[in-house]
Amino acid sequence: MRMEFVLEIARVVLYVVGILAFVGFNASYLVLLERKGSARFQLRHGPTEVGPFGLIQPVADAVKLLCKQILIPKNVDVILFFMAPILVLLPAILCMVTIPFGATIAARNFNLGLLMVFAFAAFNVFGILIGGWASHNKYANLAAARVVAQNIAYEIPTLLIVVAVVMVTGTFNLQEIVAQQAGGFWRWNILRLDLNPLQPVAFLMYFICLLAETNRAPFDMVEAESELVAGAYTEYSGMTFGVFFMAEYTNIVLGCCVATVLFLGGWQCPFGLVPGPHWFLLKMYALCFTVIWVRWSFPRVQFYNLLNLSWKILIPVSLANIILTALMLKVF
Amino acid sequence: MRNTIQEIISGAYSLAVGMKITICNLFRPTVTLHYPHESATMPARFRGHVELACDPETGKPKCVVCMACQRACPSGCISLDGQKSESGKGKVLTAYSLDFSLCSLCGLCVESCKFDALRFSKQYNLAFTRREECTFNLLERAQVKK
Amino acid sequence: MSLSAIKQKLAEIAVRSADAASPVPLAVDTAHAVRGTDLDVTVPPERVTDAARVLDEAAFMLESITGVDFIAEGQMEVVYDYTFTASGERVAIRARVPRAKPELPTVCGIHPGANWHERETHDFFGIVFTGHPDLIPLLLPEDADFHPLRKDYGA
Amino acid sequence: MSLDVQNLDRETFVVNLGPQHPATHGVLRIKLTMDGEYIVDAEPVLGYIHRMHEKMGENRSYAKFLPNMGRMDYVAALFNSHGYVAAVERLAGITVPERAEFIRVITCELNRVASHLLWLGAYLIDLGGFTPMLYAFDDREMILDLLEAVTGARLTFCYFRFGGVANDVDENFVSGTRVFVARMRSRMPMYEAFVSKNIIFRKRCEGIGVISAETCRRYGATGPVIRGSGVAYDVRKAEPYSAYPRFQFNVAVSDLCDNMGRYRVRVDEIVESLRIIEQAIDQLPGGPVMAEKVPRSLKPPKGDCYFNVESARGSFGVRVVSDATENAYRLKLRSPCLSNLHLFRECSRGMLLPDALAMLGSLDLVIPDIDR
Repeated sequence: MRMEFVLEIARVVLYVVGILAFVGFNASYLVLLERKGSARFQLRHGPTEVGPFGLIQPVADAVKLLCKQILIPKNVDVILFFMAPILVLLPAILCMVTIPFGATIAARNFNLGLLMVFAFAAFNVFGILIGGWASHNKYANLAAARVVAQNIAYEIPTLLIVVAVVMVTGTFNLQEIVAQQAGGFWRWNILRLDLNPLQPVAFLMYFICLLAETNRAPFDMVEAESELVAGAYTEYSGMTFGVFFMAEYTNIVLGCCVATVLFLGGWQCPFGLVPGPHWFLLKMYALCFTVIWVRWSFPRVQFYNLLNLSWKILIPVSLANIILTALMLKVF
Repeated sequence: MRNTIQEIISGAYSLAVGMKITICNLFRPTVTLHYPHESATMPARFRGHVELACDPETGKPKCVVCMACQRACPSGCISLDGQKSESGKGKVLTAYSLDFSLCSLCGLCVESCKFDALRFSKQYNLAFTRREECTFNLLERAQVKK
Repeated sequence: MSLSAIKQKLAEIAVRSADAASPVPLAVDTAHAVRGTDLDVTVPPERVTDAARVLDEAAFMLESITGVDFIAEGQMEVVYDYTFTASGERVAIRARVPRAKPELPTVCGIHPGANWHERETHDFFGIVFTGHPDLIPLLLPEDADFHPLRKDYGA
Repeated sequence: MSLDVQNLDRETFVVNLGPQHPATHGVLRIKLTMDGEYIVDAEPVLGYIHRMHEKMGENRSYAKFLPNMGRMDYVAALFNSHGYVAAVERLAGITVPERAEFIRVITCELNRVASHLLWLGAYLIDLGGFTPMLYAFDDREMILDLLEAVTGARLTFCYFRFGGVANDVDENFVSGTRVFVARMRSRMPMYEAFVSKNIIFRKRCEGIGVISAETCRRYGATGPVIRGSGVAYDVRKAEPYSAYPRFQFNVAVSDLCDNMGRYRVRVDEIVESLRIIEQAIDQLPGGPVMAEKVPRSLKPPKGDCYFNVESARGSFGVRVVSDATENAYRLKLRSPCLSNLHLFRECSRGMLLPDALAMLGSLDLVIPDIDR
């Protein structure tokens, strides 16, 4: 009994540290990947000076951000101002708890894991709204208002797509969803055309929603630097901005993790070799790279086209997707 | 309805083409110079700040103190001084200072010089921490270079 | 409207020469290659709006307004440069105002684009365009009370 | 998407866009009165980088003013030099040798391509796309290298002189230009696929920022702005100057009147400029590049004259008034950007902020050119 208790404590500590390290590592090294990637997309070098190939650049960045003064503008609602970055980052970290990195590697194996992810993921919009509002800056206010409209618009198709997947899998348990996709890439949900011929389209739509939900270019209304200076982050400096930045990348990682679990078979091997966490990470980082790739390929969409895309295209198609899935389930 | 579908498909295609272009560029060699490790070679006519050209035989500046450059300078950044040469013929340059903080690198001074005594240096990455450092003593520079 | 028709209309507006015996209007045909304009008309300052209206009806475009300070003559000249976008003909309208009281009516109502040009000319020369909706400094600081392009302004 | 600003009874607020806003490309300030994201009124406030070039032109000799002309529209510095030099030449009656005119045309057109490429990149940044700018800069770099080898500078060229050009071009320049023309031609399909056809870009340009031809005329807007509204007004054709009448080229026009129209005009203009460069290189005559007997201190006869050139941004005009002394009596510089920006206030009413900024970008403003 006592031994079990100690083991459980050790397990919890291990996972807390592990997840925090994972989040911190990803946030810093995805920034590096973004900088390096964007540089290579644009025929430049990117950071090269700190460490070999600039590999220690994230450390330098972190030190710089930590050393910077945190400016608090006049008329700012200080409590909300500082609460906002934490409110954005924390839910994203919390969601990591349920992600199954491998058959046995998951902090908690919930039955309602998927539900929890989306419940917490919806929080980040509060953070940005509060941050933008508390900043007492017109650009930040405009950006905050945009972000709320954008997140509401994209929450709906995301959930509709996920519902269709859940109808196929019949469970909210992420570990189980992965387990069902064993046996090769044709068993992955993205290619289960026998269950629903629209599945690849659903994945694509999920990916678009992922970009919009994480406020990534071409849907980066929250920053929109050529329109709103730095949007909701305009007044944030030093590490407060750093936390927003971390949150952005953590959200991307989370979104990609969920996409991997739901559509790409999680830690399963595509062609019957040894499954394991390496497959999960490979798929997840491939998705992250695609997110970066998309960002450096396109201009930003207009705000109303962004909403049009959601309300006029994504939502109707995802509804059709649900109906089709239901029909297929009923018929076959 | 049909137009919308057509637009979605053609739009998605255009986005795919865009992504293809960027991914192709990912594997191309970079076009930028890796600055502190490599630096660009300046073309022969590059207009840097001016420097005095010396006679290859005597090693002395070719300048005859005709003041044409001082007159030609739109910003008034050139000041020079000379004294009668010992042989009694012509003048010898004793001081030539260029206030680089005023210089607009237009090159009118070099153009005005009939004796090829001025030329452009190839230095392009000049930086100073104090204003006084912007005033170059070109005579000294010419001697140091030699 | 052909250039000769415009010339005729502008000639009616133009300043008559001082020679009382033969009051010839001061509308000058100039060679484009030599002076850059096809027609150069001096009008009385109060009639610049009439000239502007004639050119506006002919679909000319107002390119710029500028002043020249002729301090020796105690006058300032305001030059309006027009161009015709279809064929590239140019007309310059000039008006001379006394330096002591440099005032002439605005052409903003006819060419909205004149707004900034007139503000600029007011900045630099202190020429007042009466009836201008918003004659505040454009390029100079908003509290500027000097007119740098006047010849008696010490640089 | 637009708002009826006439019948507005709601609360509005004021936003100071600039002078350090990323979309204003320098130090332009626009006082926006907004209702939500709709613009009720946009009043540009100018003069942050005003240097009074016109006064400088009056208190120094004609030759000493030459470097200033690279500092007005620094993105397309050669056009300003060309306008000024040609105006003084016209007044002083100097004939420029044929070779010099050809070199002027070649370098100017290279500069136009460079300027349009810079615009293309900057415009995409306005729209939130970063990568096309670097591709455009890659191409522009080649032009700058060519021009640097000839003029000695990369931005503030100061290359034209009264009666010709400062120094002759060599064989390297000729062959390098040929290589560049070929390369640029091969790059155009990439830009078309990457930028013009991109659905997001099209959505941001098509039907957005409509400026009618009549508005252009009333405000004196020229260059790609008026040509993007369907008026084929190009100074190179309307008042042929320099060696332009010798070459075959079309005036790029688009009657779309929107951002896309202006974009198309500029892209088509790059192609036309390449045509001109190619012809000029092929026909480049020999001979001197400076007119003989141009006095060192130029004193044009008393009088005034006007000269305008087609700069990359529109019609750039110079009015020189001479009193037969060493210095100009009056020098008026007509900048195309001033008039192009002027119509922004009228046209942006009722637009959404991002659309208005997209339109602002499509006007291709260079603030030092406006403020002079």
